Amino acid sequence: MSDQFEPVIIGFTCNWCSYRAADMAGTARMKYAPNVRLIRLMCSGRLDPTFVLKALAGGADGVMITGCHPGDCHYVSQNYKAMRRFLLMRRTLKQMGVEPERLKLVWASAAEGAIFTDEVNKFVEQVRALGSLHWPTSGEGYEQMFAIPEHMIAKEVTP
Amino acid sequence: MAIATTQARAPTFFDRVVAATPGDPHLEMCIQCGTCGGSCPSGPDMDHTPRALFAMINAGMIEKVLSSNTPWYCVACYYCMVRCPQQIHITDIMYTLKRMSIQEGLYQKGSAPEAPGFSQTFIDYVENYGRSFELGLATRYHLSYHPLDMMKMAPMGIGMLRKGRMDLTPKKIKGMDQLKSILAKAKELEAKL
Amino acid sequence: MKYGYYPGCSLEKNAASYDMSAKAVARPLGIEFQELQDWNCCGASEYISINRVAAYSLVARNLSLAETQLEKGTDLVAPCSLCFLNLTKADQYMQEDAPLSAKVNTALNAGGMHYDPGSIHTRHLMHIITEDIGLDEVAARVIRPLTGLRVAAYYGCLIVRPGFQSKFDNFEYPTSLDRLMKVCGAQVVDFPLRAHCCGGHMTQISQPVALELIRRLLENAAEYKADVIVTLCPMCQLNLDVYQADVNKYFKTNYNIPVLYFTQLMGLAFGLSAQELGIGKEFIDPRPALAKIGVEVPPPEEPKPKKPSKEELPMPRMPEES
Amino acid sequence: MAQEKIGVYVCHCGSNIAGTVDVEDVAKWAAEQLHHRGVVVARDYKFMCSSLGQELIEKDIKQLGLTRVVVAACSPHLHERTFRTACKNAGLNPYLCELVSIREQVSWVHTDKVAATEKAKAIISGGVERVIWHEALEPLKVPIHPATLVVGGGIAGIQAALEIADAGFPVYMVEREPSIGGHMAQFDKTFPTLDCSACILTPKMVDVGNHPNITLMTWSEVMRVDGYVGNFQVTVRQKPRYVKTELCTGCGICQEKCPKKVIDEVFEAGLGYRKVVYTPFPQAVPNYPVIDRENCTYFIKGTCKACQKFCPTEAIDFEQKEEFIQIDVGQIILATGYDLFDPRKIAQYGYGRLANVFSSLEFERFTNAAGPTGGKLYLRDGVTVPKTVAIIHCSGSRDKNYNNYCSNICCMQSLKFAHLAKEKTGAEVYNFYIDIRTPAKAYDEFYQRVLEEGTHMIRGRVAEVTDAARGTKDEGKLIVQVEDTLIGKQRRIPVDMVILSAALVPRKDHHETARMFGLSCSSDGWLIERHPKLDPVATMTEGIFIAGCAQGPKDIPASVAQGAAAAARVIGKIQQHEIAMEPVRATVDQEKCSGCRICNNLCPFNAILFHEDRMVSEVNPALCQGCGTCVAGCPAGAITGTGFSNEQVLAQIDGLLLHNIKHLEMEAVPVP
Repeated sequence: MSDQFEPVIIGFTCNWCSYRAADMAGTARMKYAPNVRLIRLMCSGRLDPTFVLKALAGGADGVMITGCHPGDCHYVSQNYKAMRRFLLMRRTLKQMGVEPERLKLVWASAAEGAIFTDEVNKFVEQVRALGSLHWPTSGEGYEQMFAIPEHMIAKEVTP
Repeated sequence: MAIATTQARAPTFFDRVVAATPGDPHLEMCIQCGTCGGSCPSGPDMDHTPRALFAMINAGMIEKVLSSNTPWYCVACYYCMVRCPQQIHITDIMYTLKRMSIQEGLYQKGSAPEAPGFSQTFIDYVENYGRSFELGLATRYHLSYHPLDMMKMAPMGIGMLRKGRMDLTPKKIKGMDQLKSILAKAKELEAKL
Repeated sequence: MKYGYYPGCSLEKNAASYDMSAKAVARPLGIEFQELQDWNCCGASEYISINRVAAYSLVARNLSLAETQLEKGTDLVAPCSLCFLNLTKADQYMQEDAPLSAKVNTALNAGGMHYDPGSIHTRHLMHIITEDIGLDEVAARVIRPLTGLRVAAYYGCLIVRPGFQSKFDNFEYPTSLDRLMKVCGAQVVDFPLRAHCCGGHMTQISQPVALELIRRLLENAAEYKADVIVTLCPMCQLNLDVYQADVNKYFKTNYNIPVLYFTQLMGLAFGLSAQELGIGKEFIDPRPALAKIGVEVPPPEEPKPKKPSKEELPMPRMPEES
Repeated sequence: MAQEKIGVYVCHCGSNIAGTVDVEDVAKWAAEQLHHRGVVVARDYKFMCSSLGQELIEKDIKQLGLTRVVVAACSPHLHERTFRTACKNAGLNPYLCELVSIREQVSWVHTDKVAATEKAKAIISGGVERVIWHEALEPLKVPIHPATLVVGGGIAGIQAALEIADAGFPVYMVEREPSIGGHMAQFDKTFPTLDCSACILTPKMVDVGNHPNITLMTWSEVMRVDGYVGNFQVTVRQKPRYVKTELCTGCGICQEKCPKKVIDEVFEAGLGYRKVVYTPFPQAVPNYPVIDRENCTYFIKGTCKACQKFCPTEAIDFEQKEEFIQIDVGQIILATGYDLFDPRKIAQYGYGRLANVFSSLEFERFTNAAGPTGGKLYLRDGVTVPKTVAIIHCSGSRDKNYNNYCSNICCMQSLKFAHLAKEKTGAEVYNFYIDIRTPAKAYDEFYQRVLEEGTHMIRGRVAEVTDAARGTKDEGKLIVQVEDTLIGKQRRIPVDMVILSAALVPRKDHHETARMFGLSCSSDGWLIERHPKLDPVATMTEGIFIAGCAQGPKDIPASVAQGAAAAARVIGKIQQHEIAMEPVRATVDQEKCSGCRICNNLCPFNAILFHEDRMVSEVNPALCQGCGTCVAGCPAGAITGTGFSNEQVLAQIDGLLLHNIKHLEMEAVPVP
């Protein structure tokens, strides 16, 4: 193995489409980078922004959210909610000083193993290029992620 | 080519053809259906149809392939390329085979030994003037390769001159030095096929 | 509308009438051409047969010129189908094939140039007339409709296939030129071999093969009783017009079908004179056909002997001749 | 609560996993490194799904008192049920088992053995963390409505409907056209036996029409589907027929008297005409006509009413309006069929431009004794009998420019055409093929028979069909230009008639169909089955099955088999009266709920009720489908999703990032 940086990426998949796309990629023996570790949710709408922050704060260098194509949601329209949250999350990350390119949203139907594979590979390269994530509040305790920064805590004002 | 893991081996003739063709020619996808050979306007005059040639490339028949007149008889009409059900870049592969045939000197053994002469004569003018020059091209090519046809060609040439459709002298571009250095560098970069 | 203009070698001399007529119809349609300064040959179908990187570099020099000379977003227009093919193909493969693109740019760099693949969109003259200007605009300028003239619209290969950069019309049965000619008032015959090959450079490599390809087209056009074949490529015009006598001789036939550029017929429909459109340089005399629409073509001028000028360059001396 | 006792089981799957992942190392690692997290045993085994593998787990549960099980093997979509059953057999709640996919997600998609082994460890660690937070659950039982909806009245739908109805359960059949019968009703002969299509199909159609358990709704379309397995509410649009079916006797006088003829684009494939008031064909079921409003003179000009004047039973009703009918069903079978590829797209074959180029469906109508020519084969002029016929296989199939798949039926169909053309006209027949595919019972024998009849088989995909003659022998003919690949030469074969064996393509509205029923389509547009080999008629959506060409191109025997298979699945479910569902549901902690009502609008199933009196929201478990959007959206964290709780996912993230060995090593184990 070379010395190049190997990012760790957490991928959230929808049980009905992208998780099956990943299954299909496997069945068809398509190859992708081993940097992605997947979590199965019932729907991309289940994606709680906390999950993303938790993953990034906990040492992941990138997070990939995958869901059904717009209009194809197994639960009617929940993937649109995932998309809204994704856009908000990107903005939030930027404000936190994290490159928004570390978060990616991919639509992949159950038939699109090739697209899944392709997108994973592209994202791994993208995050590899960004380098290791130094979580702003990290240090020893990643649990601090929701702690209020020092300067924001109201100080007692002496009259 | 599709992502597949293959064991390391010396590049075959097939590999070389693919590597020397710009973009991804998809040659490995050929199903030998014959759409190309059926579509080709000069197909009846070719030694082998393009389809047969692809099978021969796969079989590693370098000499037979590179001495075939097939690539030289390609008129670059692109019918085969747009009709190919496997989207193989057939016309581009024909150009690759021409280049390889010149490099290996095999065109002389085949049934179209003088064909590269036309291309070579044409590009000589381009390399010296930056533009093509029809009078020079016609006279020099025919003098070198079809001297007996010169008499037959003469009336056409005179007609072209009379109609004002042919220059007596070539035109030269201003940036000739620049073009020459570009082409010199390019030739240096063109690896052996 | 403003476009970059890449005439190509043919339009300089052998197809000068195409160049003249293109510019003549461009004016009333509000098309403005900015000719590329110091463009070079596109290499036709020959350079690529000899050297790949050099062939792409040759074309890329023109694209690089366009990139520096044209205002950003201006399309480049090539009236010659082969130039059009080469310019679009070079751009496409440079986009697809990164190693090739790198080599071409290294070569360009030797001449102090650079080209970013994807930055120049090249289009055929026919494209801009039908797509950007539109048939309605053309129709509005027709003052002498080509009524009664039976036209075989001949597209040849390279404007329709393989559609590098963008697909223009149906690969197999294009109809845009038919529609354009109809708008000009011509009676367009349903020419089945409209997109078949004119023989290209085969006239130089194997005449029997080329003459057969030309014969098929002439036979088919004659069968449909076409008065004139209309083309949009200098090579097609050359092969069908100049080699028609050879076809007749070789196959003992007597075809006599004039071959004109679509811009020439458009120009006539716009009321322009035959001279302005360069009519009269054809081998097959178009006068009988044009008489049907009341156009008179003055007899061809005998070329005056040319005085050698000071700028004139000597005849080329090639290595094997010295 | 004491620390959980977790067993980790790593499957070799033969060499499928063990070939890429060092499974022994993974098991050893789990036993050592995850011991502090509760892993008391970690084993690897050749095939965990085998009965011996399952026994291994069952034994450990009993002997070691495991409280959680993690199986690292294939995708949970394949064997989750297997291992849950094993747990249940050993007395452990099946939902305390977690599957980790180290085959589809690791060994099959990665090549680097070291990296693959590391990833396998990480995702097992994720599974271990997650399983700690699993809860013992009971499957939800949902009652099944005994009625079934069959969409599409072609042969696959007919077969399915009859099987279910014969088993004694009610069926609604919805068909878009005025009659059932589908494409099969258009054919004359069926390969390879050449038995008459109408003879074998019409009895089945009549059975559907007469069956006491089948409610036939033709000239109707499904507009909306609500609900879920066991309880679907379906809205069907009944288009106005302008004929009172309760009065109509099907005498046909209206059709006789109607003064207007139009080209029949559907049943006659554009080759024949029909009246404006029509039944598509004489054996139509039901045999009531419909009035084609678009073309009816009365609807256009306000006068005519010839049909009404002559109708003996006063059944014509120009005032009829469309109706929307609600039906309740427990399960649905989609048998929506295919469309024929439009061969005009292959411009070089000249269909639509050259008169004597025909599509396969046109040819079927030609040969049909009830067709526009009474079963006689003519050129487009309607009088000349062709002397030479070319049949082009793979027209639009196996071609990346059109459809990148084999349409399955064209080889046999083309051979059938060759036989029929020869039989009807004695013409010379040329079949142009790339490969001949005859892999079913008695198919190759049929090929042999066609060869014996003297059909010319030319191996080569046709380059073009043209009327541009070269020389006198071509005059007035269509020339088929092809490379005869077996001799390596270009040939030009003059013929009178060309038949294009056009590809089968998904229905134009396949995408809307898929959306309405919550299914997905392959990239080609065919509906996707649950498993291509082992579950070919079920779909990802519980309670919805597919049959026939909706799932992919297939011939009549295969369509019938699928129709019957789907029916068997449906009947099996009905007979159980209820169905067990995954207990993945959301619940609101009423203590924490602030009554903000954000979740109310997030739910697409209206499953969240708001109690105005108490100002809290509550999830109706019967309506909740378990997507979890409300869980993610609740600002108070008051909603929990069973099976996919915040704790489970957050713990899994920790596990995947190997915090349990990096950071938690020394710490005490948090216990739920």
